[in-house]
Amino acid sequence: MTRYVLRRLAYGGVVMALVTALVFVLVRLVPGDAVTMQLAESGASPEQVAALRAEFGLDAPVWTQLGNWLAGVARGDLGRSFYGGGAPVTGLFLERVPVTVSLGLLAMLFATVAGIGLGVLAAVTRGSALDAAVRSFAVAFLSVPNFVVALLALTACAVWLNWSPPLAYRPLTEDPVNWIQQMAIPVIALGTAGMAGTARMARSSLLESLGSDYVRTVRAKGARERTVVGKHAARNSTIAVLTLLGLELATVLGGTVILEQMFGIPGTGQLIYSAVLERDYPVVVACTIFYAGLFVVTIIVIDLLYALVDPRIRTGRALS
Amino acid sequence: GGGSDEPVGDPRPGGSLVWQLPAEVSTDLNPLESSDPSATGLISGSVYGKLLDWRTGPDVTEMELEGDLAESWEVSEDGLTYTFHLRRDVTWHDVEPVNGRPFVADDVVATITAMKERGLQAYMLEAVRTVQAPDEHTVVLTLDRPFAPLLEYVAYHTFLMVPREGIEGRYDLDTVAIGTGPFLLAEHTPDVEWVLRRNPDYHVPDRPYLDEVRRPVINDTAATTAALRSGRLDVGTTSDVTVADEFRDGDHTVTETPGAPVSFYLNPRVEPFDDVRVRRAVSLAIDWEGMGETVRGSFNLTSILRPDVSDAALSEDEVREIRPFDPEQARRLLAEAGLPDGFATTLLVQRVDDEDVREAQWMQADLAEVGIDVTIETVDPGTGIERRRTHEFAMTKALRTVHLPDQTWRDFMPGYIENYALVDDPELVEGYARTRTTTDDAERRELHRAMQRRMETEIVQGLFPIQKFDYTIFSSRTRDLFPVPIHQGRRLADVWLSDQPASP
Amino acid sequence: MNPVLDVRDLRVEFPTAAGALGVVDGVSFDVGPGETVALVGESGSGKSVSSLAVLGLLGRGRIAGGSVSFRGEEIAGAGPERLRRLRGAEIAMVFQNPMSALDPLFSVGDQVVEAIRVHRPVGRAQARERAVELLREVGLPDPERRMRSYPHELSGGQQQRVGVAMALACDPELLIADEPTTALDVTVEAQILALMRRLQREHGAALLLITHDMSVVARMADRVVVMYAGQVVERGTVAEVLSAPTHPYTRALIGSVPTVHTGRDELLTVIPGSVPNPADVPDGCRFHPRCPQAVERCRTEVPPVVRTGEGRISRCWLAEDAGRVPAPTGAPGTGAR
Amino acid sequence: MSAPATPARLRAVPGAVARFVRAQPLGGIALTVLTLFVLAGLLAPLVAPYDPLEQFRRDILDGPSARFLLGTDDLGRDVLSRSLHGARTSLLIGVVTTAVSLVLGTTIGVVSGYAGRGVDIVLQRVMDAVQAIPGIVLLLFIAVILGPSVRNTIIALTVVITPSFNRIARGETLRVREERYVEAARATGAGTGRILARHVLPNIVAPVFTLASLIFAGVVIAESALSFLGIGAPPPTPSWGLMLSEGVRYVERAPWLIVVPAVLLSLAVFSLNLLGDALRDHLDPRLQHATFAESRRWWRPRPPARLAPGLARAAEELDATDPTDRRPD
Amino acid sequence: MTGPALFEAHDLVKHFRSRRGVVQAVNGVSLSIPRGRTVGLVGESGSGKSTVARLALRLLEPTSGTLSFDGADLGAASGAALRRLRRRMQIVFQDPNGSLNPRMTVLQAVGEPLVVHRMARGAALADRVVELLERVGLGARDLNRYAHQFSGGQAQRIGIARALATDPDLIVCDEAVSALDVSVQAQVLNLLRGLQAERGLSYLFIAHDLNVVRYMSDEVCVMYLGEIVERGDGDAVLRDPQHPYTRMLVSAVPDLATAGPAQEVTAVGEVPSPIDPPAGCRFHTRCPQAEAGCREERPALRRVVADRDVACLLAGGRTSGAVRP
Ligand SMILES: Nc1ncnc2c1ncn2[C@@H]1O[C@H](COP(=O)(O)OP(=O)(O)OP(=O)(O)O)[C@@H](O)[C@H]1O
Ligand SMILES: Nc1ncnc2c1ncn2[C@@H]1O[C@H](COP(=O)(O)OP(=O)(O)OP(=O)(O)O)[C@@H](O)[C@H]1O
Ligand SMILES: [Mg+2]
Ligand SMILES: [Mg+2]
Ligand code: NI
Repeated sequence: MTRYVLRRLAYGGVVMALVTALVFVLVRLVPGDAVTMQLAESGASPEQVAALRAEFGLDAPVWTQLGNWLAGVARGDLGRSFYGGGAPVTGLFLERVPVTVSLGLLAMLFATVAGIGLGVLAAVTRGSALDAAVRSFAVAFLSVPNFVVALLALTACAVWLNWSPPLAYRPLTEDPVNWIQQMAIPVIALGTAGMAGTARMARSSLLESLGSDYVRTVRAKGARERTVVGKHAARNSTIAVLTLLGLELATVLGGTVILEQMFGIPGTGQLIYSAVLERDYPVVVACTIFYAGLFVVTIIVIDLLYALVDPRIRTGRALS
Repeated sequence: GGGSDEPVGDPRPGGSLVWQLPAEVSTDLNPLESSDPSATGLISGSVYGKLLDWRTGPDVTEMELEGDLAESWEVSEDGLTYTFHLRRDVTWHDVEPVNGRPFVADDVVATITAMKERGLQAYMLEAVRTVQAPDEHTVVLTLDRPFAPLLEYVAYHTFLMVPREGIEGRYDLDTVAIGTGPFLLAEHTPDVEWVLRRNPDYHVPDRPYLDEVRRPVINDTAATTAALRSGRLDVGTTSDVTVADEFRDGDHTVTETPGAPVSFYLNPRVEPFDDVRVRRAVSLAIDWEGMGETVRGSFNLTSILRPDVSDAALSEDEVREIRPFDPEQARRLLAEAGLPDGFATTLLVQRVDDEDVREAQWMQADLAEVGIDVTIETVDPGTGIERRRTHEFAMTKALRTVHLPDQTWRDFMPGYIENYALVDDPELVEGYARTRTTTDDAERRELHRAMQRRMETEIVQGLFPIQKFDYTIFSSRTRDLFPVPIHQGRRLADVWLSDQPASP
Repeated sequence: MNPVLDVRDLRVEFPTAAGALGVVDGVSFDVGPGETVALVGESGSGKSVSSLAVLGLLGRGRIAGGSVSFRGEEIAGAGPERLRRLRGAEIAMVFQNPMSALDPLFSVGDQVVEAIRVHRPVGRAQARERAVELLREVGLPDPERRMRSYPHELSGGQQQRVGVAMALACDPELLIADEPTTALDVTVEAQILALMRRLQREHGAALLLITHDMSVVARMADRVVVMYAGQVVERGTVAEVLSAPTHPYTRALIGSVPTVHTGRDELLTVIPGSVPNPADVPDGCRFHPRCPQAVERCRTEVPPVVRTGEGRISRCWLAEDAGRVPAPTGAPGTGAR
Repeated sequence: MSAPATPARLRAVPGAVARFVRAQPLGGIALTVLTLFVLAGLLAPLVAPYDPLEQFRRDILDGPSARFLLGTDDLGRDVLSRSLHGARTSLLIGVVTTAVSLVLGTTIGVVSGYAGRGVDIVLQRVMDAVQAIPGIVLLLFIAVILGPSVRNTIIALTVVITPSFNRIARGETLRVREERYVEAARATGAGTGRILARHVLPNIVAPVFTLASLIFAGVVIAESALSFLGIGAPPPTPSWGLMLSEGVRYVERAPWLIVVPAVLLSLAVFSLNLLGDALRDHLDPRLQHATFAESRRWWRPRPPARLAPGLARAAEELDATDPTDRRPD
Repeated sequence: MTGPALFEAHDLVKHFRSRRGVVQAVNGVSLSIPRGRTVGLVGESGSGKSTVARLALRLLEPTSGTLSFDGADLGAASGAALRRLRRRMQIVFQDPNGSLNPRMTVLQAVGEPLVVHRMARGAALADRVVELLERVGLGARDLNRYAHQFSGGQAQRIGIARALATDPDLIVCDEAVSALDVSVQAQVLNLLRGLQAERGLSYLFIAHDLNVVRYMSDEVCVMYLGEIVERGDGDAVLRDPQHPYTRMLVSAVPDLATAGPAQEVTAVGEVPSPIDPPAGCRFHTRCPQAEAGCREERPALRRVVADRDVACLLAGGRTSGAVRP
């Protein structure tokens, strides 16, 4: 197991390196740079433009820039933003990581809890109207983009309830009520698609394990239906659901980009979005690497969770 | 003015105004370096003071200069000496390291010198040779040559007075704002909110009324609308007329403010726009007024100059006369130019709001009528600016945030970065030079008008065909927040909140 | 002596798109206390379905007729709670494929403990003790350590021992073993069968053993019930059925396995064709299309169940007409040729 | 799939469709709906009442009426006509993106999974890297670099989606290559190419197709997110995504602007899901001809489409049977 | 044993690397299959039978050892030479449905070897497939059906037809009948024997059922943990097993003739792991007769009586008293 984790980590490192190179080059292929943006329509003279470009080191060839950047990384310095007076990227972005992580986690949690609940409901009432309702509901939510869900929820609350989320984000630690109000709609909007997917997956995998031989054995022991479904069938469906969650994470992370933007949540999603538009290269690179790292780590964590759930993986015997 | 039309009581002090900031300040706050509209929107006038300002108020219709930090000013006969008499009761904000010391002529000298040497304002001070302070409260600018637009520039919202300490780098101008304005910059959570707090030592007695101005960063229309509805927001802006219309009959007041002109450039290096007849045909083929009505709701039909800022702007009728919506004429011109069947081309659209794209579609449909087959290419501002600067476009449309006539004409002078349309017209250059040196208002106005006509008929490479309006939506408790064409934060000192409580 | 289990004229149906599908049709047999009855037949003949019907574990299927009485109590239509109380406690089951019959995610100990605690109001620790004891009883080496093992860490034989231990957890009166050794090696099979026999002796349970293997029957059972296509075709004591089968199907089944005695040049008895699809059973005798002795009557008329001796029946026209039945010839395995 | 498309095969298509519809009535309904959409897209110029770009400048944001059955939009264009033409753009983006990334991803996945070792490790790291960058960011990059156009939208989405197909195809290949019939084919002397084409590919298509139906839906949705960010198909090309993102702000004033594309999108996605399930069942000959004797366990709920690449990967990493044992001949 | 051997394997060794260590699946197995004869291989699960089968066909690369087929060096053949040899040796697997590609019709499946070896195409291919099908008791009407549409016995016959397609000299039957119902098993066994009589095929016949192996084979090899522990004429091995393991196997085979719970079984213990096999005689952990020497010395396969090789220190002459209790 340890060797396995080490190997995954090594692969993760390779992936991160590839991502870095890819993003570093990609971001420079985007037309315009921070200088264009900052001195846009300002009446600046060409000399002023050139001077700023030199200050940012943008006049050097890409490979030199990459080299310089890597040298910085080696010193634990992810560079400085081109904006806001050159704040160090590391700090800029560490402030925001918890926000996005909590948003993502909450959305995943919502997707999982609600999704599994609905899935189980549908599975145990298979064939009933409730089952059909859950399934159509799931498809409906799978086909509505998250920003539409968010906008509709926002508008509905404002028009009918005269309520809107607080304008200024305050961390959970500072103002929990404010935080919950602020996160509610984005979390729901981010989580609905995942919830729908999870419900479908939970339903089908639960039905599968309910039809399996070992569940029949448990029934033959005289166990109550509660034990059969809640203990054996549920645990056996976990793997499938876990896998789905892993896939959903990517979607949720992507979703944070739009939703943080909409709801003024100061997370990395908002940061990267504006950084791309403002050509703030150091921030773009750092954020992308963060996202990629999160992805890589999640994949590893999910693999470890599999092992936690499934002793066959834990003890190193493959599944058939 | 702002607020509702019912009779209101007397202004009362106190309260916290929540006013949307449509975009986070992305660059630094340094008044010498930053042209970021959100940064100036935040600090200009409210935190930093200027020597001169424009008058605001319920009855103001004309652009009229008044003193801010300068009590009065004089211009010598020959137009080569400008003398400003500073107020004596002004102190800097009580913030380290300036600590509320009095504002003096030396600060002005330091600021203007730095602006001329390294500020983005350098072009405004082209003609200024020396800046001197004969005494604590007098500043004298000596010019090489007469420079007519100088006073307007001095009142412009980027012409902010900075304490000498700041100029000399004794604190960080990028992040700390120490000014003379009615408010102090109190708090900032990046991408979330800026908070301005009442400056207790403000030189105007009993001002400002407000204890606090909160500027939450909200760039999404739906979020703004929802917040206005729920009362979390007192003031919000939108360029979307449908959104504004939804607030017209409720607890809110909507004011319409002339905003940035739509800019439209034709690249004479790209065929067939090398032919002025083709360019002219394009400008005549588009129903600009229809576009303004449909897409913007309220708008001004304009030529190059902004009617809200300059009396030299052509009137709507004049514009209609020289640039009628005349597809027939356009077709004729195309035929003359050897393109009776039209041609295909592209329109690069810089997208900030949906309106930008809707306008493009409108233009596309109109051009299609005369046989010009347009492909729209929408791009983000970064790409848009870069491609305009490098002249990689055939036609392009964006918004141009300039105000003053002098500033506007720079865009069409050879050698400037913003001369996207590659205008190179000796007569225009000549006219421009004359507008700067002539001190006679009437003569200058005529020059401007002639130049606009020339742009519309002879050159036709850059047009500012309409001026969009922005809509400001106020909650009913917001009082005396008067609309202004150019950003003037100082007016916040007069704003007050009625006791009608804001919703939670 | 009253039988522990008495199945009379059992019929089982499964719902399908094309309507109810009868897969077990009029099956009767009984199991006496301490007795071993074997249910044999080819794949798909309805052995498992018959036995699952006893426990009410048919899933979507249902008992469409007949009775199942356990110690005189009718349980064919019993409610879910009654059945649940019977399962494991009174009637326990060992399944064919031990790997898939054990939940892969729970340790062997947990699963045995569960079997105990479902019916016995004992504490966790006590249940564990009992579980270890059970595992020791079924001959699992090092039971304390094995409690913590997961199914995949055990060999097939060990897994099946766990299955047996779970089934014995509450000292059931009737043990149903559905092909408990088909997935196992001969040596392991022999061990498991010996184990079941010993435990049955010690616990005095009745055993209903399902198998497709006549030689397992020979080794284990007192009486045998031969099934074909959802029906019982022959029933009797092992000695009688194996040495003198009265139904051609039984005879063919016996003759088709090579034994120690089968000469290498002999050809095996072949039953041509395959078991019919339950949706499409032949008219008349269900075996007639494959029967070497089929006559015209077999094709059209359903044969009656004929008593051919004390506790013996056969479902064959030829058996009915006993006079004309050619006396079964030779030792088993010498087959038709 | 793998057989050459001879005319005879083409002629067999209607028959195959008929068989499919008979075997999978729900799939048939879904297929009908999708066919209607495709027809609507293809025949839009003929059936649409108006030119989708024509601006009825007096009838801006009009509600549904006899003249404009589904109302007009903010430039006075007929929503019905735009929806019909929008089907064309959306389906085009959906079909082409799905098809191209399916082919690319499956090829990479199959090659990677079958070849194993270095090839696998390298290819998978590259795929991981592409997947590790959040889709929306990658889309943002590509769209900003290439500029918005239908073609570039397709390119961007293809890059983002290819790893998903790779993943599932690889997982399936790892499973299939251990199947008995593959070994049997090797034993008869079949070469790698033949094994991949005749044995591996046909046996991984079902889950790949199921994924494709989900992806297709995802693509249509993603296109709307791109439009929302202003980097999707450029106006005025009507697409459902664009209509949705443009219509959102009129949700109170002109709800039809969002209802119409949303309903069409949901209908398409729903049908695609149904079609995917049905296709999976249908393409599996085991289920296709299921009868009692042939598939005795037909009543078992089928396992969900093998959406467990992570698991498959974990299992395979842990298993680590020595690939040198297998002779690639 | 007549004539030169068609297939010969000498001292085959196959070790698999796995996470938990090296699996010694096959450890020095030598085999020789004469033309037209059947060699049977029995042993418990995991004893290495299938691995031997795969090695024999070069579906796996042996860790060491040599292989020859009809005089050619099979072990060294590669590319076209290997393909030519493969044409003459085929395999039939245990799981009849699993070894047929579910997406292929019978025509495609049975025709595949012919296509691969370019032996027929088009109409000729169909004709040849029909001919093969008829030989195994199926017919032309089955050509366009899929594997799963057949019962286990029929599917296995399709597998055999495929194996026969290239007219091979050797067919390896790896548990070819183990998954089938007894009645069907008999059909297939008879078919295999008929084909052998007709075409002079050689079989390597693998099964775990001693009776079946004996019935089918001229010579029986008994495997235990990757090694052959006893070899000899089938009847003789079964009637008079020499190796204690064979004896255990024989005693475990139930006999129809002796009804009732009479037989006592001597089978004990579990098969040790091939990753960490016992030192000395691999069977000593389960052997009722094991002596101290068995724990250390690894017995080689040696002739103990006529036509009988046994790998047991105690077998035959040496301490014959102990061998037969
Ligand atoms: N849930 C079900 N739905 C429909 N048909 C079923 C169901 N369960 C079993 N059958 C059918 O009932 C028949 C008898 O099945 P059963 O499992 O009892 O056979 P068996 O004798 O136990 O065979 P095997 O030796 O293979 O276990 C088969 O044809 C099978 O297809
Ligand atoms: N690819 C492989 N990697 C690792 N170990 C393997 C591999 N193939 C077989 N083994 C191991 O080699 C040993 C012999 O396996 P083999 O399949 O040859 O046995 P067998 O006698 O055919 O058993 P069965 O009767 O179960 O088919 C077993 O322990 C098995 O786990
Ligand atoms: Mg069964
Ligand atoms: Mg094997
Ligand atoms: Ni068996």
